[in-house]
Amino acid sequence: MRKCSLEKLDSVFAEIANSFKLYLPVDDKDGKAKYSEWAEGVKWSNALNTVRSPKDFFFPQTEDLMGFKCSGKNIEIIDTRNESEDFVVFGVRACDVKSFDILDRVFLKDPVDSYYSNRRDHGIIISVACTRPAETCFCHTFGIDPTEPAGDISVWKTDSEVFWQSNTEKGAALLEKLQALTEECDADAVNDQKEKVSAIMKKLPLAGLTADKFGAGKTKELFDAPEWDSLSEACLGCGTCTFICPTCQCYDIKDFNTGKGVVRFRCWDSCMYSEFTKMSAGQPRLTQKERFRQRFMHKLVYYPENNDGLFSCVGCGRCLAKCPISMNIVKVMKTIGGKENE
Amino acid sequence: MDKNNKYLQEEILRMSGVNPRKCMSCGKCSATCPAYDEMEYHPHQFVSMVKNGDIERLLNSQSLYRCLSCFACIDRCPRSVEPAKLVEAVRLIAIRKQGANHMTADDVPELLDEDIPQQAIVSAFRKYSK
Amino acid sequence: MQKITREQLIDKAVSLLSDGTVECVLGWEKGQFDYDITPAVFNDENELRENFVWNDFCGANFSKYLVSKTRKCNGKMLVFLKPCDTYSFNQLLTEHRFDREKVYAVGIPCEGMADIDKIKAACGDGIISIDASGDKLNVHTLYSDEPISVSAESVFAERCMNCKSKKHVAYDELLGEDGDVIESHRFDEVAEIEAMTPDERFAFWQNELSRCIRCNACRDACPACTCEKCVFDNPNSGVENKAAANSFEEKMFHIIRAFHVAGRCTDCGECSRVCPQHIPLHLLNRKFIKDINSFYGDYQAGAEVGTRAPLVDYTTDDLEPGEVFERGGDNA
Amino acid sequence: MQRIGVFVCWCGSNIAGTVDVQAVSDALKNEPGVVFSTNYQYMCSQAGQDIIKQAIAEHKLTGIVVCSCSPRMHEATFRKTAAAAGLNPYMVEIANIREQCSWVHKDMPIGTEKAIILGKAAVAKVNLNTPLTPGETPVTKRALVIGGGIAGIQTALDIADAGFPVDIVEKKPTIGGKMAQLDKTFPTLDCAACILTPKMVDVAQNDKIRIFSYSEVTDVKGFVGNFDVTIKKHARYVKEDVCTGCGLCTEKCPQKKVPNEFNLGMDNRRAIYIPFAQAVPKVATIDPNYCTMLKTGKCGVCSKVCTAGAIDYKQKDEFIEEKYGAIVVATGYNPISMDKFDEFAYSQSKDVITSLEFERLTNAAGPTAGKLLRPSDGKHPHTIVFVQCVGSRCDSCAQKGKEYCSKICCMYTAKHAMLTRDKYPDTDVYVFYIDVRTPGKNFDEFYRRAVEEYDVHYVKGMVGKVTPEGDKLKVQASDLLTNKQMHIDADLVVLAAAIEPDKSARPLATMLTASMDTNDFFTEAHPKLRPVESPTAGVFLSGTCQGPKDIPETVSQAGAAASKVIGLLAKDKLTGNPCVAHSDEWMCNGCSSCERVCPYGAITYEDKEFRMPDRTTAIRRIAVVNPAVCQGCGACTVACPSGAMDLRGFASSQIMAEVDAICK
Amino acid sequence: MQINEYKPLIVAFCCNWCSYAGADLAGNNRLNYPADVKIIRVPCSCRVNPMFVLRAFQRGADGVIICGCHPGDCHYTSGNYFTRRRMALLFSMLDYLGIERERTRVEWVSAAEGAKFAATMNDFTEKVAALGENKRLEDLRCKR
Repeated sequence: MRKCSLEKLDSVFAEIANSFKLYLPVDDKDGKAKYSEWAEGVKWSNALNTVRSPKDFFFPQTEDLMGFKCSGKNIEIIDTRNESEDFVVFGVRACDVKSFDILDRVFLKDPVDSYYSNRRDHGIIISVACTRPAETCFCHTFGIDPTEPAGDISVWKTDSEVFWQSNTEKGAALLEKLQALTEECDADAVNDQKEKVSAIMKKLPLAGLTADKFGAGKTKELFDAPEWDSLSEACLGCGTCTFICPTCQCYDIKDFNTGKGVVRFRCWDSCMYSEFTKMSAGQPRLTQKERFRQRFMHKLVYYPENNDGLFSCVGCGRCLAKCPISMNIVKVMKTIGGKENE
Repeated sequence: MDKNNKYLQEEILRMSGVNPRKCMSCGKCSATCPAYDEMEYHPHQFVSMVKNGDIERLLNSQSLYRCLSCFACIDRCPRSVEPAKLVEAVRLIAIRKQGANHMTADDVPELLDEDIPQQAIVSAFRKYSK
Repeated sequence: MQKITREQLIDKAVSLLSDGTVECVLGWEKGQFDYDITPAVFNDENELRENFVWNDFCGANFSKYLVSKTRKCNGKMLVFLKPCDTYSFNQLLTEHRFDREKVYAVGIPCEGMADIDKIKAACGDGIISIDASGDKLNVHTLYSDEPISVSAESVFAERCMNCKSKKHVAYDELLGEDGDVIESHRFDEVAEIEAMTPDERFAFWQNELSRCIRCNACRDACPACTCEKCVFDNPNSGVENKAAANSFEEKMFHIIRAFHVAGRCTDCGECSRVCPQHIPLHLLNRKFIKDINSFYGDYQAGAEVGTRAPLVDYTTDDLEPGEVFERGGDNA
Repeated sequence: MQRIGVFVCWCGSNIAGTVDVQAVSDALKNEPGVVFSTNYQYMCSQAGQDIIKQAIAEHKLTGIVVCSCSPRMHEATFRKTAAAAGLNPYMVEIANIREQCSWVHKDMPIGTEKAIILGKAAVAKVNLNTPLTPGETPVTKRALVIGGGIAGIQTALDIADAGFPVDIVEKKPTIGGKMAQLDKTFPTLDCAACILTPKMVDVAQNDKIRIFSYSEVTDVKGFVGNFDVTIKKHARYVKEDVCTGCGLCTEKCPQKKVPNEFNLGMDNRRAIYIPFAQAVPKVATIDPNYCTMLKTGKCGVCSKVCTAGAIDYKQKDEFIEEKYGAIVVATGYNPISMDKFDEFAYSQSKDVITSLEFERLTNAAGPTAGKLLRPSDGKHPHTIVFVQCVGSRCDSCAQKGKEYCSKICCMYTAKHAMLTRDKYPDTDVYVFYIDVRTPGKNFDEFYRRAVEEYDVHYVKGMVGKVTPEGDKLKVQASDLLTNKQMHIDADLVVLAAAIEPDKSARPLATMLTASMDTNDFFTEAHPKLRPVESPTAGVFLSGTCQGPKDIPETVSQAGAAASKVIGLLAKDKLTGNPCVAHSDEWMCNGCSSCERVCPYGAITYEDKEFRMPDRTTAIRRIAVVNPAVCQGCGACTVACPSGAMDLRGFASSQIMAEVDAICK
Repeated sequence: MQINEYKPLIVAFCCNWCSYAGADLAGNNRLNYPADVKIIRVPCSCRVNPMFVLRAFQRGADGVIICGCHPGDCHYTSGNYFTRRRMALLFSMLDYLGIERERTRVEWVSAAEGAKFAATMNDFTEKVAALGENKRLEDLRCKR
């Protein structure tokens, strides 16, 4: 483990930015954190987390896949790929780091999504441990320890110092470059912090939330639960939850005719949308209830079924904060999962 | 139309805001004019002379000062041409010509008699007192 | 703190349910925390007593739900309407979007709703509970031993700070006292933007709109956006788009959305409330309202049922499109 | 995918002079959907059209683009060509490369480039064209004529003559209109009554014609071929079918002091009256404003004297609903009020009269039994001054009269002057004029006769003021030719008052959704080529409701309107313009926005049951466009927020495709 | 005159009855205007959806002009009155968003006003050319 003083952090960023594009959470003019590229003078946000998740770095909201051009009756294919730049994302919380695992299992499974995998290969993740979890946090429900974030490098920030520990070769190589700006140290301060935060975690309103009722093999039990009706009653069918969710990975591929050619691009899609996966025969899920159920069943049952029991929610709490009608996965888990969850 | 007349015409049109081309030569202005018999050129001729740029002749005519400014022609004109405003403007041109007034304010009292309408006296002083 | 109490509302709902006037109640359901309240349909007294809430976080405008809910409901549905909700209610009626006969509307006074983001900005994260006393909100958080007290007014949602009316323009029955239409300063911010140079305006909106993630929350929450199928969802419309592909798409979406609700928007502020990216979308709608007022005379959508919206109306001497800049004050 | 043929016209050198037509046809060959492209000297010629027909057959074309002159010129031609070759005529699009390209650009490369782009836009549009078939609606074979003056009478007679039933709605108790009030008619001087009343009798006796007199149209719904009209028949308190028109009641009625409107108030009639001897229907009418019985319940004289028992004091207004295929507006005119012309002392002296009043004064059936006597003292006038253009040809700023020329005044004034001089050679007759306008057959000859044979003093100039003094009228006028101001002591002054459309026209136009000009004259569908049709299909114009005109002109227009109506009623079905709006019922919100912008009332709403995506059924309010009424402006398509409303032939997708093609 | 002046792309929506005929008349009278102007025929100016205007900008237009019958002369009685309101609001909004106001225009051109049509197009093209390329309502994908 290495450390540097808080004052030196900017020099560290500068050093990283020498070799990579460096992104980190920065406050915008409304005080909301969002990932922005670091440059001299750009300050790391104090916010617990960003409004949007960092999945954009690997799975951007829209991404051109290819282009083609028709001249006369011939079609010429144009390579539009641009995902080969090395970059570093700093300040990723434990929950969001975990989300990359969940996305990996989708995109890196055969057939590998080369756009995603290229970006993964070129990206280095520097995670940061949480110190002030919010009432909406429930990462522990999915076995995530916010004080032990994964990633290529894990970082702990105390009042005066920043502690660095590499977890992967990529991480180690980067830390190597920061040799001059950091010094070797023990983990005492970090352990102190972990203890304190763990104590807070126990006091969180959602501390008792478990996913025991969910997981692989629960489809039959939960699919026809009567509660879906009332839960989905108020859902507006917007895509807020989906688009801020770090693990939602659905997309649509569309062709855009520019007049000069065609750009084939993909963009995020939401299972909450009435047009989602519309086929010539229509949509498979006709009502908002079905679409609503799909989203939560996927996160809590279908995905674990296909991925060794791993839930496709990381408890980041974004949807709790942002749903226009305040319906969210926690309410679903508590209602469908029965009283003992409360 | 010579240059001076052209210039005067433009000035008159600008000052009066009248468009003499709207005139359809019905003669109602002249028909209604109480000072008709005093005039060498009558209201409808005023309009057509301004329209044709025949300004110098107008300026030199006593008719200019026979108009009582009663505005009957303005009221009656079916085309809203407003001949009295033209008369007014031509008078102003005369006034603005330094020393070109055909008389001064001092000349007015002499000319007064009982038949002259009050309006004409007021009008005369307005013109010649400055 | 709201003047009318939760118990009063529940009692009213229970009595209307028991005398058979209504079949069900559209109301607010308590959430995990004190502030995450969900609109819900209540069918009996037990449900109401257990889960119905009424507090400073009941901001959601229910009017829009009436379009879909009344189609499903056989009898009458009770809906509680805050003053601003009643304007949307009327506008929807004007557009024949639901059957008035199927609704029993109870007007309830509103003292202004709180914006949880403002509270979080003032008190920090980790909010465990919020209780109201007088005009203060006491916020209990994980990170302070004592509750943090903030004045309710200081954490009002933007639309409540610029409340345009405390008057109910539609109801079957009114609980508490009716208020008045308020001289608000809601157009000040629009005027500020108008006063910028075109370059500043462009930069301002570029910054705001570029944050749009096209989640459609603004549209889906908007009581004027009740189209059976939105043009942006319709592949045949030529403007369909699922995600913000580039800065043009965002502008297209927001201009057209604002245009489609122009003259119909009651300025209820739901769009800005629900935007996860805090884009001040109400400033687009208010621009149209301000323009309509100054070009064609004051018009408040939803003030009455059956009025002709300005965009489906005209006079023969309306101002020309080229004149709008003179009328709107030339600031360029 | 369409199979599109492109045909580039040279138009001799008109296009080929500035546009490389070969380059255009070559370039368009590569556009999506295009399977054939050629160019030819004159595409509109028979040979050119044959090329198109042949290509349609040979290449199995599903759509064609003709790059040629304006579609306003030859779109119809090429549509016919396509139809002749078995292609739906609406699969034709024109790229306007002449008026909007070769004629406005000088440079060959620039012109060629633009022509290609315009061609591409047309190709892009045709790719999205769909074959359109005009809708058909049945035609109700009955016509309605609103107004029973000479215009309405002639129209009705002509329509009835062709075998179609016609109803005339007249708001007065009798038909006949203004012409019935006239004495003689210019330029032949035959007596108006002698030529009008036989026609009125024809109307009364024609079994195809029904007269709703003392009636008004209160509501019009529907559209061309299918109008639903509500007619309000005012209570006349006399049973029409019982009254024999003997006129006894009108002699016995004790209420004698009712101003007689037929004589313009120059004498009185009774409270029960028949407007004039030849009235049709010849039925008495009780004036409820003056009838003592109706006002106080006491009197009943008419009822007592009526041997037929036709009087019915309890009669109520009656509403009749009838269907019509066509409506003719013949609402006529009135002289304008003289209130704003104080200078002529109309309100101060009874001896200042309007020309229509003069007609009554000289009419044998008028208040003076045809003797020209001064209204004030019944004396014979010696000096008579006629003033023309009173209220006509006024500037709009003056806000006194009308901007237009009333057209008939010059001629009737000449007639009045001539007749006066003829009958009373001892009179001095002056006519003050601004211009004398006599374009018409035998019109100028007539006017010259007044001057030359009858020694009428025509004075070029206007009367400035008229001042009553004793029993004389002091007339001050100008004689512009001698450049003198004239002062005449007249006995009678006759004002040729401007004429204006009847006041009932404006509300009627609203009911009919027919357009009017600023003067409240009905506008024609086209001022030159469709002068007797209103822009609203199925509504036709007859007489002075369309603009000032004299009797022969009115009669010929009436006949023309009738022939248009006959042409319409002769059809069993109407084929409409297929380029109309249509609403996608799944997307429609039923919000009424479209209805509110539709100028034709073509959109109605219905509640329809739908099986919703969530498998429930719901009753939804949806818009329905009546294709027979829709004219295809497209206002509704933009008013519709959900995009449910679209326009055939100019679909949003087609216009956007054109935009895209142009902006490539 | 400037040399190497920017050649803008102008989309002109013209109503079939007045303005399109006015454009034809300009042609009949051989009144020149820049070839940068491309006309799209619509039945009435009220057929022009704000979406079409934005679409044109998206696809690379530098200016959009809508021409219709003079108010009061609409072939369909009232179409252009609606156009007038719609476009007044739309243009005001575009201006509010910082988009150059000279890029949009509504002009009433009757079937008899061929000269006005040509003059309008000359003037509009000149003004738009002075602004240069449309950057503020562009869709970069369409520029490739």
